[in-house]
Amino acid sequence: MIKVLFFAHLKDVIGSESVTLEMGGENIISLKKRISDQYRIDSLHTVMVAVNEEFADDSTILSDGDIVAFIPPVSGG
Amino acid sequence: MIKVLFFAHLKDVIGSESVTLEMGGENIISLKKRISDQYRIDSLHTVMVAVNEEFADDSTILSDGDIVAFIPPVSGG
Amino acid sequence: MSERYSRQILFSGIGEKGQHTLGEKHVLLIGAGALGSANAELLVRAGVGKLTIVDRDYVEESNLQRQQLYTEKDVEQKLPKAAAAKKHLEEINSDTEVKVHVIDATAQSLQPLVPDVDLIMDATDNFETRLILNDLSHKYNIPWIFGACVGSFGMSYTIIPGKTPCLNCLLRTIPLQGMTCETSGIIGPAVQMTVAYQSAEALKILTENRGALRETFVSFDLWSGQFQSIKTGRSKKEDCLTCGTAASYPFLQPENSTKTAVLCGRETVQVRPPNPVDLELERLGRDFSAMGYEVKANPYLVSAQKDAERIVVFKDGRALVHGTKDIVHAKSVYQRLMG
Amino acid sequence: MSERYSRQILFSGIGEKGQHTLGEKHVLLIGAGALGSANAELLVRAGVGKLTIVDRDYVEESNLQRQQLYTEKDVEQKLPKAAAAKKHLEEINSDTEVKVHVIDATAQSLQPLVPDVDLIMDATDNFETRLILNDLSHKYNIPWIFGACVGSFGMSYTIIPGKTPCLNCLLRTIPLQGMTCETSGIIGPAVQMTVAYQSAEALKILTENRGALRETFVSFDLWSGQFQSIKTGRSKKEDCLTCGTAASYPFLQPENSTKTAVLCGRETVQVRPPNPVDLELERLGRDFSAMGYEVKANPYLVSAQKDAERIVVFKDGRALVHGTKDIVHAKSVYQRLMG
Repeated sequence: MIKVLFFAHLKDVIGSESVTLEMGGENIISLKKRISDQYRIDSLHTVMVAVNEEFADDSTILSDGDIVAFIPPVSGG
Repeated sequence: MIKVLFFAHLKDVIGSESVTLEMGGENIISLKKRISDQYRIDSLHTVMVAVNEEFADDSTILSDGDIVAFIPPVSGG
Repeated sequence: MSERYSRQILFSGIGEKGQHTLGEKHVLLIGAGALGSANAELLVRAGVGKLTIVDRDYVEESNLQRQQLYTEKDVEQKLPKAAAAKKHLEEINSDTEVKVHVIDATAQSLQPLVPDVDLIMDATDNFETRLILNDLSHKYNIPWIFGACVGSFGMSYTIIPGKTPCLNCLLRTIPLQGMTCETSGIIGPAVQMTVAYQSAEALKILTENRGALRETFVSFDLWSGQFQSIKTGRSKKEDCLTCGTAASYPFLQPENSTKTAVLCGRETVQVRPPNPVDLELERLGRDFSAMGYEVKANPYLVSAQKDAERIVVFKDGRALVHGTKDIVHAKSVYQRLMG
Repeated sequence: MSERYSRQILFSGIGEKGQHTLGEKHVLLIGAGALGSANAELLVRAGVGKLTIVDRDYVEESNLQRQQLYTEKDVEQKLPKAAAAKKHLEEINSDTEVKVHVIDATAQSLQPLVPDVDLIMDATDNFETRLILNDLSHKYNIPWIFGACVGSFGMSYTIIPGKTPCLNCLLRTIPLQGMTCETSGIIGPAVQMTVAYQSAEALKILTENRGALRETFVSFDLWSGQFQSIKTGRSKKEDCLTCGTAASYPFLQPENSTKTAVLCGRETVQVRPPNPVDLELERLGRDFSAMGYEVKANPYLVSAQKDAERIVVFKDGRALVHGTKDIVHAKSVYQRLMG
């Protein structure tokens, strides 16, 4: 099981602050694809991704128990 | 092993943000006594104590792996 | 209204309805120092309907480093903080009604102000007053938001009567003197962060979004990077004299507010008259001048200085005797000058 | 000096020495909106030696809900934000030298300002400009502090050339249009918290306490209570064109700043003249009046309105064409009026 946290407007798009997924051995790209397909959103390629509070690449492999945060860069100031 | 975090001026009095102690099965009162004796401070009775980010009583029993925070109430505003 | 608040109405947690609700709310803010001035500015910009501010002090040079709203001119004019805040807040948003009281916050002086309000914001600098706010909050069933900061450290907690543990439940023993900005200093970012925590919860309460409230006690240190968000659920005490089943509101008892002189700052003693008075400040100023004092006055206070002796007398008869921490000496200065 | 900054000198992280160091530093602040005005106020109250502010905009009613410093009078007078900020900052602390530039922040316009400063503070509202700051920071070896906020959400990160990964390393692809306050709204507490994070790190850099820097990328949501403090160490890319071994500073290349018209707001297009100019605003105002426009002017800009058409022209020839998102239409309005 991995937990995925959604920040800023992603939270509204998904309709929840977090989801829990049965997953393991796959990478961030696969996770993004699953989320994109399931919630029909296509803007995940600009999102920053942290795994256990450390920035991760698309190729980072996920393990059971990981907490993944999807953080969209916002531009307001 | 438990980890003790010191906030505000306690950090300066102790000389460190945190210490790690070999301990288990004892309560907060015992922990306060150990810290008071070792660092010669006597103001720990007004300090708020959280164990694993939940407020705790003097009688709360500590277990291996607990993270204890000592937070002195500050009055400035 | 819609243009001024358009960016706040666009925020999904508030919307048109939340903005309208906020415009009908009344907040009582106790203290107009660092936390007080910044919380006041934030709430007034956001469009709260009415704000009542209580503060006993006047603007001094050492306040400017961290207290929003105030300017060098306010220092020169020795304006009471509450009066200076009102002036600046009205320049920022003429929609909000701002009412100020240049008085000491005591159980007696605050009690009449509380029943009318929707929220009490803590911006005091001592636990004696905070425990009075805590009692008043529970007696009148009005939420209050605790905030305190010192150095690079701060803390905040939102207290909802009948729901959360109260401040009296959380404190082991009453800290007679916590760390203050006068002894340990303070940096602006610690003020800003405490205000961000306090005002976010205030907006939730004032726009009737209580489901979004934080529920934890937060404390942080911006210099060391420490942070704790602490659950409080288990701390509620059934026998608490403020929020328990047999509440007696101990901090509202008259014996707790009869001290006529208290140390309020490193080198300042406040002396109160035994009974409320309403001074003619102009005459007082002339008397002080005749006694050889250098006098400065505005509609709220008279400041008099001779050699090392400096005293500031307010319209309600209170005086701040500067340059001493000796309460007996301060009382004698007061009696000599005020008769 | 000692009385004004006494509470900051008492803070053990700063002291007399830190205060003196801070008083000799020069900060370049890009943007004078919500993050800009609050960061400016904080740094000026803290006693920074010199502050240079760059902003292209003027104060509008919808800014007052969250942008510190500005008043209703500034809106009436349509003062440029940078000029209004300077006026208020000088009332707060006459010790700090405040210099302002009412210009568009481009690679070309910022380059001459950067070599003199000790720190660049980001208070912009778009990633195009932030990537220019990121390049300038690395080219001149000057730290910069990223900050952004929208809704109840905010983020901040401190970039030290030669040490931390840069913004270009962290972004997967360049977000052409992140969420802005114009589309998703913003609440004051989210601004305050972003400013608290930015300004705490700024004080550490400016008082030469780099060992205390936070090092993580923070992001938070004050409404939902979410928080992340993210380690960035592994994100540094050797082949990064900004901070890598073969840096070419791609965002400083001239082809990236030649657009003459850009959408800058929900319903506002900015049009730039092809070459820099220095307009005689008084004459321009008279011309607009003669053409039947209602004209309002101050030393920095001329605002002209006729029916639904509203245009604001600055001394440097830039114009904001309001009420349209059509770039071609805005250009034609500009050409018709400005020749």
